[in-house]
Amino acid sequence: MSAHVPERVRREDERLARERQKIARDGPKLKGAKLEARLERTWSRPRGIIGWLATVDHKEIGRRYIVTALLFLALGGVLALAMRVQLAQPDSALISPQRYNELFTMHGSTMMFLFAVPVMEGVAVFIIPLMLGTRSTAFPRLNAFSYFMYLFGGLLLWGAFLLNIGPDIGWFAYTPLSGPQFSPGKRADIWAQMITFTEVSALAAAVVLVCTILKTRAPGMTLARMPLFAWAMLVVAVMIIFSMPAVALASSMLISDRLIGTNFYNAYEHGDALLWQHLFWFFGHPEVYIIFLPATGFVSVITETFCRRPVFAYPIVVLALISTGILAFGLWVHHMFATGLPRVGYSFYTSASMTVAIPTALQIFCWLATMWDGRPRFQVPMLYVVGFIVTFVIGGLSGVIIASVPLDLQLHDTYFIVAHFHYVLIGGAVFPLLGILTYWYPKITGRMMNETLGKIGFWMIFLGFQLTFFPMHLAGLLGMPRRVYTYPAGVGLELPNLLSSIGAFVVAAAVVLFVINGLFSLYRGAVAPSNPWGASTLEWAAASPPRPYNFAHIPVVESRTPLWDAEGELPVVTGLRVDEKEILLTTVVAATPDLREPVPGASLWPLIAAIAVGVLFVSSIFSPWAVVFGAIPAAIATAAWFWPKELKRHPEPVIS
Amino acid sequence: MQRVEYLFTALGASAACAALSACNRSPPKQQLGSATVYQAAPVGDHAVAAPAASPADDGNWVMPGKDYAATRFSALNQVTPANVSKLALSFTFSTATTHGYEAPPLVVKGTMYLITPFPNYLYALDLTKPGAPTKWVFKPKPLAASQGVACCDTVNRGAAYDQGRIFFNTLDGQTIAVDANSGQQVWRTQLGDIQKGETITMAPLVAGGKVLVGNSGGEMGVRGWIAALDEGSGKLAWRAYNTGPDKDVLIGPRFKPFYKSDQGKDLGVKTWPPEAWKIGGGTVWGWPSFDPETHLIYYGVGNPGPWNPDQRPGDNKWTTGVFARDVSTGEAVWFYQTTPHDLFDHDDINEIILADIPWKGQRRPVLFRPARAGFFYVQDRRTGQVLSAAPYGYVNGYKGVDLKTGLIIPNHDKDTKVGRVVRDICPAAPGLKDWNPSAFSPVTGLVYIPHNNLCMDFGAMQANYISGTPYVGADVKMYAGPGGNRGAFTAWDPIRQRKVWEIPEDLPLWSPALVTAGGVVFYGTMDGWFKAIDARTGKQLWRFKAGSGIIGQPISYRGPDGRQYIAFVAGVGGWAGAVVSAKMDTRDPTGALGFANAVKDLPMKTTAGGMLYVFTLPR
Amino acid sequence: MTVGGRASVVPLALAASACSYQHYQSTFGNAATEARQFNILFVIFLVICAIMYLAVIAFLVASIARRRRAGEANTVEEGRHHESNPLMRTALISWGAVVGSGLVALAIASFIADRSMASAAANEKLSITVTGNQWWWDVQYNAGDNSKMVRTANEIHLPVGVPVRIYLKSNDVIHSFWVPSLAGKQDLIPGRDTDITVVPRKVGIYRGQCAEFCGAEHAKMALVVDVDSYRDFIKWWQHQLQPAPAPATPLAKAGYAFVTSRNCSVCHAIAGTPASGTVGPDLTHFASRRTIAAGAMPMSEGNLYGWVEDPQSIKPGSKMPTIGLEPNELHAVVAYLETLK
Amino acid sequence: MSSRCRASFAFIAVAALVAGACNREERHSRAKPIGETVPAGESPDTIWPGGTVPQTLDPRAKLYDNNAPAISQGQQLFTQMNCVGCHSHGGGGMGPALMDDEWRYGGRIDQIATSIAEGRPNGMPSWRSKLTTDQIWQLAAYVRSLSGQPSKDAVSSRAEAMSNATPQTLAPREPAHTSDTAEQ
Repeated sequence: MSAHVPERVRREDERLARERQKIARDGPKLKGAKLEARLERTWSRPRGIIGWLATVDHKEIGRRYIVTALLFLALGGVLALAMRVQLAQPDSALISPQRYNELFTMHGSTMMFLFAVPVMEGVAVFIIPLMLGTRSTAFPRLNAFSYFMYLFGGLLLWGAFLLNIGPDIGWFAYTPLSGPQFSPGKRADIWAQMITFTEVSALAAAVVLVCTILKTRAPGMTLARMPLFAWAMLVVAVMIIFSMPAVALASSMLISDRLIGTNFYNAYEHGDALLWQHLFWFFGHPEVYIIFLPATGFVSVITETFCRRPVFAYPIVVLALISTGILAFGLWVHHMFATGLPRVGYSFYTSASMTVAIPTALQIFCWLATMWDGRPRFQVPMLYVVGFIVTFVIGGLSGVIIASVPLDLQLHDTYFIVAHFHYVLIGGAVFPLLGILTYWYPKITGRMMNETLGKIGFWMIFLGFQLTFFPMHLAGLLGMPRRVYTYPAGVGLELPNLLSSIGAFVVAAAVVLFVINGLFSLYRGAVAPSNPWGASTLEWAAASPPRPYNFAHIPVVESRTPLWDAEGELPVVTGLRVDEKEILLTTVVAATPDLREPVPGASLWPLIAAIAVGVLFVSSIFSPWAVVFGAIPAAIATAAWFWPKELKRHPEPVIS
Repeated sequence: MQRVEYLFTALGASAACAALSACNRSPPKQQLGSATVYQAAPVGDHAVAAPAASPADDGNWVMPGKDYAATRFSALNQVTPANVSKLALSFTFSTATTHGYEAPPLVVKGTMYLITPFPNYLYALDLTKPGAPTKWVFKPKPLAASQGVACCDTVNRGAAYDQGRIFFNTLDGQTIAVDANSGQQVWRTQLGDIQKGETITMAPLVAGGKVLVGNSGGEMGVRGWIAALDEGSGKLAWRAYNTGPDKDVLIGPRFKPFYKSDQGKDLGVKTWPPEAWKIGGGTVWGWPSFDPETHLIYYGVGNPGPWNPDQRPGDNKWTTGVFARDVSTGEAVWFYQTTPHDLFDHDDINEIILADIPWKGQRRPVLFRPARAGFFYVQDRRTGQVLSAAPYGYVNGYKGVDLKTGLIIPNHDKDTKVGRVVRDICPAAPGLKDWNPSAFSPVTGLVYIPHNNLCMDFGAMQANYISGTPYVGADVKMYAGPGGNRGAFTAWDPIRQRKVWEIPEDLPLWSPALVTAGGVVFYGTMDGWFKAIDARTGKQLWRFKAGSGIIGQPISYRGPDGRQYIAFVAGVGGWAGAVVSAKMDTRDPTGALGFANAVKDLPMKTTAGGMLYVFTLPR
Repeated sequence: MTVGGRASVVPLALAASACSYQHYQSTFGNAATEARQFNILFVIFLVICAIMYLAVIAFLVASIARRRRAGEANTVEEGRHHESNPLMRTALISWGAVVGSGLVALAIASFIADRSMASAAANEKLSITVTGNQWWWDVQYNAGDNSKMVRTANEIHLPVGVPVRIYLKSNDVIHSFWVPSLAGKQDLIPGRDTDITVVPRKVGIYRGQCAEFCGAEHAKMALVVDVDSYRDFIKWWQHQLQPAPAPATPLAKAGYAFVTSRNCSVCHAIAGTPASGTVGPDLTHFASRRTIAAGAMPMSEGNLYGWVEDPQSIKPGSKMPTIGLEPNELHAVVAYLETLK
Repeated sequence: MSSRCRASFAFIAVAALVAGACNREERHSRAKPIGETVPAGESPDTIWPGGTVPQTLDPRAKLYDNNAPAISQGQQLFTQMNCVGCHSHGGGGMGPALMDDEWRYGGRIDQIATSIAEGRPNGMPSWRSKLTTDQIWQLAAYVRSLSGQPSKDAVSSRAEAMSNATPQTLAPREPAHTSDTAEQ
């Protein structure tokens, strides 16, 4: 470049170069305890309650997500027990129909929107940065905002339930029952607004996960070397981004129908009741895969570690994840086989619903092949994987049965379907979740969970589950529809319902046992080394529980199982600043180091923005003007959140 | 497209709409109030009134239709297009009532009789003295509760004079005969029962020694009938129902309907779901005519109940059709059903003008019917055969009338359905022309039709029957039809079935027409303009602003001093004017069974009233 | 366990818990072509899925119980975690093929069953219109001659062997018409017309229930289907066409006076009397029905007393109000209702 | 009835604390105690000879005033009992308009309930023998919502029918008016 460099620019470059020398960086000059002390001071959050509210540390937000979700799991479980007590015997008048309708609506909504999706996001937000070898997620403040929106959504729903204005229209809220004429008052609006809260939170978390997985992987961790759990969360995040807007649109249209009298779902004014069902299930079916795919990630992680070898046929499993993600968007009409749509159209959805079983079948084969080819050690997480396989495959096969139109016309909206989706959701997602919580418990808390308590808990929940939900297949075949607060005697439904009710209490006991084990181990559990299970992925290279900065130096990855292949010390790359929070961005496919990215510090603005948006959402239930006036504080809060700080330093190209 | 025009007219900016000529799709925007001539008035051979039914004019006005042929033609010719602009007010009289005044004043040998809407006072004014002082007032005192079952304003369509007595009906279903000189009641017969939702609003027809009276209440699930009372004693001679078994409908051996679809046994039961004919409507509240020559009466039958067609599958015989019966025995001679299984509340009670027309070289006795469904029927009055039927305004609810089978051809994408609103049905429920009768001039051979131009959205729903309460089962919203004008006054050539000229009017035309031998046509508008029009050219000659909207029948009579007088009573109301007379709130577009949406601006253009105006030429 | 075998096992269990109105509400009822097609297809799916399941479990048990000497497994301890057993590669491909072909077979079986069900009921001889209301079924038998149409509620009589097409409409929210022993369910959606075709094969009583959540009393919106012989069906139809018999005893006359002049007549219709409300079920032949309040209770005098006296305690939230009848009024009304055979 | 649903909350200990909180959406389905009548009907808007007698609002009014299920049930009864035929959707027709602020016999909920139960001279039918007091009060609650008296949170924005008057949730609120028009 022979162009004459102007004097002023050259002098500026020299000044910057001198300045650059003064920055403290990790590397040969600064390592060991001195480095870790400096990093600790830079990365730990401010003290006190302000710090607690303003933290953007992905580990703290992840922990909060998991604890809040498990709390909602417990609350939803209590509602399930109340429903099972009511259904234990025929013609029972223990709970009034109005109350029972509120119970099953809250049970469904809590489990689907306030437990299943958030707990998966919580675990991912905690583990993914550690598994990818970086110090923080991308957009950490958006991550904090996502948690608060989820929390406020849960408080809105449960607050309304306790104030006796909880929804009573089912977790799916079909119009015109949820419309302005047949759902008086504000019950349905509160449900619809809870959807808006949780959907905004899920979208925010999805954006955080996608950017973290694609841009902040450790150098050398190409897409082909990325752990399967990271692949699963990437597919899930993309699915969230494509499916949530459908339900956002549907619930906003429902609120506008109920608040200002628009006619979206009013058949008289050429609206259509089925518009709701199409939009809702276009989101609904991907939603259940959003809950299931992270669980496949958990199973892959557990199987790899406890069979002491990588999962068999890694590319097949990755392709299976991606194809499941895509196919999930093509089969929502199988929820609507009884609404009188053209029969030929239905047959496309029958074949699509059957095709989506193939990728999952291949994944199951790969896990079994891993067990066949390795030496499986049946500690608690591996037991949950075995429980998952035994249970989920029954649910998958009953799913294939109801994919056929003639069969679904008999089985749709009966307890056969209740059995099916509990098999695939509890069997398919909750069992792996319990396994992964036991597996990552030492990483999150630094203590090991008790093994014997774990085993007892597993067998209780496994057998309790079969006792609860298998009889429901028979109840469905014997003609018991869903969402009925009672059933007549003498139709043959007494025995299956009684068994289900007993089983429900066994499952409840098992969950209580798991919680006791979790709390007990916090203080009495054996202290966990950084890699208690001898696993292969990077999160086990960090301390248990990890320091605020996760890794002293950013590790370099050369294979799919870095910890198993690195003799002695992990190769590392150095040069990140120590005096400022900074992470290394790598290119999407090859994960070659690309940029140093300053990480936004802790701030109260995400919380304030969440409160402003929350006030906007809740008040817009009561008056359309709230949307106008509520937008002002929300705009101010988000503007302040993104207000550009004067850049004391600027990102420089990577030197080495 | 109508919605935009409706909004403009609703704001009362009719001038703005006239300027925006692009805002309609039919022929270029006519200037409101001025006539558009389509072709020259017919010359030479044309229709004449049935001779027996239309005797020479004696200057009196003894029945609403002027004569049995219902021509509403006055043979007086002192008032001509040349001097009509010099008409001056002779005297006025307030009837002290504020509901819709649809009746004509009657004039018999120097006395004028006025029958008012509820509470149905009967006034007698002495025309021989200046200012026409009141001779006597007869107060029938009908039940106040009857106002609760009168669907479309507590109106009365007129009285009738015969052999020294005045016959009229009261809202609570009584027919009363009063001595014309003394005002004393002669006899009174109770015919209707308000607990079943029955009222009587029609003008009785006195013919063949019988007083013919029918009931109203098609919207209340009433079973329709026409009854004949003996003129002298008031005793019931016969009563013919319009639904039910043949013996109730007085169908016997003489009954020979022209078309196959009307032939069959007990069709009044077979074409209804079980029990539905008992609450099936088919009321008679319009204009019967009488042909002394054949001794037959002709009358139209109202709409089937409820408005929701899905609740009464089948042809719903004998509703929305025309009956011909022998006046003395009531035996049915023929019947023609205009709209089988009526979908849009198109009662077929409009006036039936008896005329003779030149047909293939000889005279054929026919009847003219500008029907509510929008077609001008010319039918042979001996057999009911439809000779011709052509739309006299914009119609999209039907495609035409098949002359071979006599059946109206429906337009199936306007079929109403429970659970979904059907939009843009023209004509609307009140039809292309409602009850307000047209006038026929044997001099010009034209029929002068005051009608409206409204379309509607119709949403059917399941109707629940509780006797004494409305049994409708539909939500309706009406609005201006194509062209943006909500009414029109049309001169129609009944032989060539073509418009001669037409005057578009801003508001729907709800007033009957009067035509005089002098070649002048009179009608009133709903915002109170009483207009005189040249019968040949349609040019407006003179107009007078009355105190309230005009829906009453104008008449022309020869006063004791031999001069020609023109008289009418201005009092807005009826179904179209209920927005004013019932003090409705026009923020609800479905008010008054949908009419509120079409005349939101009426309360600003007129107030309620009940004032008689009499004009004559100055000396 | 063949279809027949299983079908006979279950009714024995039902018969054991028999009470007066015990009805047969199970998909094993096999009382119509559609139900039989369902059972055959269900067994095919069950067998193929069971085989697939056993294959998975066998593979699982094999990999759990597998014993190998040290050094032979491809694990990290043995330093061979980057290798994998070549046998597994072929097993994966064959597993994919087996699963794929199994699913294709099931899909084809499903299409065939779907098509044959549609054709079996192509030429229906009888047409019924069922209108769903919040928490009861309004049934109307359509007839060529309109005066032969019959209106009843919560009970459908069908002639055995005759294909019947049931048109489904709704006056308020979405319901779902489902009689498990006869055929699959079909939703009743306001503003949209759906229909279902059934060819009953076996005479008997079959109970159905609303299968789409429709509000407070969704659980007590049931109906009974009576499949009769053709002769009985025609006799039933003729009887339904008769208006209600005039009351004979003085108590029944008092009941008639109350029912036709008080609260009952604004909602219910009784042919031949002034009561013609369409909001509630038609009561012309109420006493000949098997259940009260859309299948909530079997028809008996005790239940009738309980229902007329205080419906809100039996079906809370139902549109039928508790009128607060004086004892003499209650006896009169029940006496009159029992004459409506 | 209400005691049993509070018992049903026993399973959720936390909820029991707040059971009676929000009456706006509680579904009361009260039976009619034998002998109970709609208020006797003396109109508060009248002349009391010898000094004003203090008027107390019927205690049952608060169960229906701002109760969403009662207003929704009233809306359905308003159509099914054919009130729409005469009063349309508040605009009037055969019967007087109910959405304006002019009342012949008083716009308070107990006055409306009396008009429904006893009927009125110029054609308003008497429903005392046809509807239970519970239903009459529900109808009165809905009629009040036509003129914008209850709170916006308790009324429904539209029915599953043809769109008619502006939604009640957007119309301005109106106080209850006395009998203030010329006609009776």
